[in-house]
Amino acid sequence: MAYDEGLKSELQKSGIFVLPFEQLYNWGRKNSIWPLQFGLACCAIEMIASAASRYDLARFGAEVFRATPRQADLMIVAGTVTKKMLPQVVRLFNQMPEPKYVIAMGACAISGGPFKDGYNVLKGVDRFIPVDVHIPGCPPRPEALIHAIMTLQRKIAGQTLGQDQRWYEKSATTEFPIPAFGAHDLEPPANREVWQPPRNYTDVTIAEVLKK
Amino acid sequence: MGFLGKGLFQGMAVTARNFVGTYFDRGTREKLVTYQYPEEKPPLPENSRSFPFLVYDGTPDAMRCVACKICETECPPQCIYIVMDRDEKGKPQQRPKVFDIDISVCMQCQICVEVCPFEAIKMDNDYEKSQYGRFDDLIEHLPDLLKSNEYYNEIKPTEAKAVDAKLKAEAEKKAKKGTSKPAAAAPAKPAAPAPAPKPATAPAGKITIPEDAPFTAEQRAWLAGFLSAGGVATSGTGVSPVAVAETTGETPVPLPEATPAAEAPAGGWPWHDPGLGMSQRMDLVKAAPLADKLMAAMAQTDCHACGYDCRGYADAIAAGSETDLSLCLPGEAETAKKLEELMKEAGKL
Amino acid sequence: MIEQLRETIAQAVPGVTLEIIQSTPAAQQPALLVDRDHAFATAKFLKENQQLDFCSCVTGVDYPKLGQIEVVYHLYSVAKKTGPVVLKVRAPRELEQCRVPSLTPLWRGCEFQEREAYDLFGVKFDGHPDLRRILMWDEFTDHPMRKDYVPPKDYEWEPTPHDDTLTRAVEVAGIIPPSAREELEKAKKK
Amino acid sequence: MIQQISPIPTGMIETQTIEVSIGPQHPSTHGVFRMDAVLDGETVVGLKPVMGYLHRNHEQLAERMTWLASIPYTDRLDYFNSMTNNWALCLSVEKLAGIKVPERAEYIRVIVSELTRILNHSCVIGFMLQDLGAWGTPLLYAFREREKILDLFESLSGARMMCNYMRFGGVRVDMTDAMVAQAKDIVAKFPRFLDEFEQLLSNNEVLLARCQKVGILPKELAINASISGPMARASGVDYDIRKVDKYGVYGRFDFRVPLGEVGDVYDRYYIRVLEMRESIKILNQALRDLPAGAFVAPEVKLRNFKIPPGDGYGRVEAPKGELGFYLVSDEGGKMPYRYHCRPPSFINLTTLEDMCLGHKVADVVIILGSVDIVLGEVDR
Repeated sequence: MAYDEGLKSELQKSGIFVLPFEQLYNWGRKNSIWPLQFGLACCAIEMIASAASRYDLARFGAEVFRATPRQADLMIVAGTVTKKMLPQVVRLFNQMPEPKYVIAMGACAISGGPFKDGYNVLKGVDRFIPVDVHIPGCPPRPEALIHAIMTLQRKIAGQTLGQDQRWYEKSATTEFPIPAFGAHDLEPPANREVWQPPRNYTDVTIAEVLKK
Repeated sequence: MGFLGKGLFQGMAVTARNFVGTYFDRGTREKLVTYQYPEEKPPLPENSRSFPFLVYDGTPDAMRCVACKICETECPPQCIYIVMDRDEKGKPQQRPKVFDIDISVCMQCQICVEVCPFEAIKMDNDYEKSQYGRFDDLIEHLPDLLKSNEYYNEIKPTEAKAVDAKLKAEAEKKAKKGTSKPAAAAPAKPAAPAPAPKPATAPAGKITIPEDAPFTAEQRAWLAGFLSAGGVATSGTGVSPVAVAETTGETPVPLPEATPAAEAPAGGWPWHDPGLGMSQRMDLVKAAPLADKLMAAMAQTDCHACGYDCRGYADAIAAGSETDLSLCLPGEAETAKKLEELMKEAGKL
Repeated sequence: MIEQLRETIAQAVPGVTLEIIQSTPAAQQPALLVDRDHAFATAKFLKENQQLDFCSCVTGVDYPKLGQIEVVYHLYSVAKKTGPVVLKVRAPRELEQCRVPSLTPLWRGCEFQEREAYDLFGVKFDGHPDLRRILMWDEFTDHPMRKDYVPPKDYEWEPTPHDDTLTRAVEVAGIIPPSAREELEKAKKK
Repeated sequence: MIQQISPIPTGMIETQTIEVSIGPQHPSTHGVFRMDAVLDGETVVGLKPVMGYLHRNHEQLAERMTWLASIPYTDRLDYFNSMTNNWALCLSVEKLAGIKVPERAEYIRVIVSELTRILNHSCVIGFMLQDLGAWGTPLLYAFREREKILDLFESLSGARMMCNYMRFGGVRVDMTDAMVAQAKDIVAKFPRFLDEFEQLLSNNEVLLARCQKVGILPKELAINASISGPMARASGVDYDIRKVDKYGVYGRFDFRVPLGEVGDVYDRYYIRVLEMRESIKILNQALRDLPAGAFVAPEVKLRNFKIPPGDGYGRVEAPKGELGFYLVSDEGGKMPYRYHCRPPSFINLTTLEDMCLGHKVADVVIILGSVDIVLGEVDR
């Protein structure tokens, strides 16, 4: 969006602050992120620690941990998502109002982490819900969570009003399908609309190798 | 004794004391404990660890990692992936071509650091790694992982000094053992933050003592004799040029013998499996020739720490071109002992 | 010590077959292997006459080579501050015959642990008040801690490929990372 | 999720019991724990714990990797107390393999474990009060003290929570003099905090009214249901593995085992305060007597560590109760053939229904808080 930076700073000198509505809107949004009080495993303790006195998440306007998803903007997936827990995670995400964000905190939430070989562990929560920021670490330090919140604030600040976002599309569904418990695994094991194996790894298939 | 509500008032008094206390806390962090994080970072202790990185000395080419894959095997969540570098002829190069660490899986347990015999992999303390993307952003490749020894000294001074001293001592020991090596005069790897000028830039055997070097006349005479003797000896004995080149910091040159040419027989070597124990491996080679027995005594990681692969080192010992039996680092003392035992049995020691 | 106990039990519980299984040389925790039919009577005797009032740990061990699943009970005495007495019961691996008597009526502490052994090993405990799955969901049909359990094929992609995960990834989705192509080809040649 | 069960006629008015599912996402369930409660009005008439929402297959993973590689995984069992978890596994393995641990290492283990115990107990009290509706004030105090102990753990082992500090036959790095001084400082200041904490809570009328005579667990049931740790001692069971087994060097320290009389929530709260005071006593003695010498047994190899075939069970007194590992080694000996963890908080949940019956829903929350569960350990 184009506006005159020079004029803006000139006006600022005389005490007049001019902001595009979009920036004001995003400024408000990014400084009042209300996370869902939703701890899964070890990382949840570091999440509590970052809200406690030493790290004090309140300085970023994100200390209001809501117990209900209806009042939350941000889901911090803090810990291992097991297959037994996943339907509830997706259900909670569905219940959050738009615009909503997801931080995958810790190795387990990103990819299954050290437990990825387990039969009951989901190999990354991004198989079912879209993730905005990933924090590696096992568990990440409280500072790392604050850093991730700042990263998310940058993302929110860069979002344009009225376009390119999921929640502005009329036809867009914000309900993500909830998988069912199967006899051996979740059914389906991944939501193909949300998750695709990365492009650069799919360039060679086993069929091509066998052809050679 | 008390009145109803006394406990409540006591509790409130505690809260009030703590509330007021924050105003009188001047940097002791007894009551006012908050760190204003992005501006003021809590001090990290030296032992603090986040994710692994690879140490190099001087230039990134001189990385300490020899692609021995010990960390890959020992890593509990299996987040390390290593492919050894090879030249056009397929000769292993003692350094990784691919070294990937998937930090989205890494559990920061430091076991890779503990098991590394080369002091090549160490723990970083950078925790600000939040990323938008998962697949490309969270995999660290070789260029991202390589960090200098100076950086290591900076983040972990005590530990790094101890490591430097150890490496220096090892290099000196090695140099003393093979007095024939021309690099004996210089530390094998520039350990100090300011790397010493490398005498190795001159071709091996032709080292001249600089005019301004702080030596007395006697020392000069002795050094000159020593160095020239070393130069002659290099071409004579079986010290592998790779080892020499590595200690002098030059890019490794392939061995003239091209050891890996020894192709595995059709059935492979059944003992060539790092998962087997020493006694199991020795059982497999009961009736085999000496070279096979020697090979079975190695750690079977083909790590090239000795300058050969496992087959090559065994052949070299059996042929008598290699006399040092303690070169197998992954096998540790167990292998050295076994090798000595086998050589004694064969009457070669 | 353990021989003495064995003699006492043999006298008190007629018809019981008892076998002593040694632990590692250093651990010194020999176990009593009891036949299934007399396990409950033996346990009852141990609880009432030997004051072993605290059943600390219950678990299963799968031995496909023996064709059996073993259930291990570690019994302690809070009153006498002694222990452990290790009680082992074996049952065939086949799901229909994999039944042992439940000791929950004697020790409440076994309740959840026996449910866990049922969930993960498929051992049915006769006489258990509430034998349901405890860790996995109810629709789950496998018993994952058995040695022959085949994990679900949900591995589709592995950025740091290792042999087994790579094979799984290839099997499921036909995807291989470029860095692993070489190795795969080599493996194919073999 | 409200479901009609069956009508129960009580006098003139017909009432019905309803089934309420509390959790797995609920602020008071300490993680992903679920209780299926059957309510008659507000009174609990039935309650079934449902777990498995954090079942991370620790046992199966451990059976696929070396003995050494399992140590960092034990950190993640009870993620408050990684040090005692490490110790439980190391003790079991040392028992199986017959490894002798050097004296200094034993003392360091006692120091870090007792620090872990005071860390855990102060946090548990904080969480329990949070469940009571104290809106985090005691929790913030507890976390302030926790950070001081975590600072020591970080300078010692490198990580705040997942210490991965112990090794078979000792500990990974030595405790330097500076760290000993830091530990002494923490220990010297802790009683003052504890006094303040008690002043804040112990006589508080609201706490007394909510906790006394709530969730009583009789002594006989506690023993029969294999309840261990502070929960059993609150019911008057005189059983502390530190005293009974005298593992490590616990035989040398002078400390008492506090016992409760009633076995209600208040006793379970107060027993933890008393245990912290006893831990301080042990810490003072251990820090005073810390001998010089090796911190790890030199004959124990890091790689290619093997255990002779056989099985064995080792246990320690973790802050939550008896934490044991049942390990089976086979011919190879490089990996566990069977690896079973006996988690205290899982088994302590056995009597949750007995304690809750007849109480109000609000009491269920604090009874669960007083049991002190960590889901990483319940589900493994």
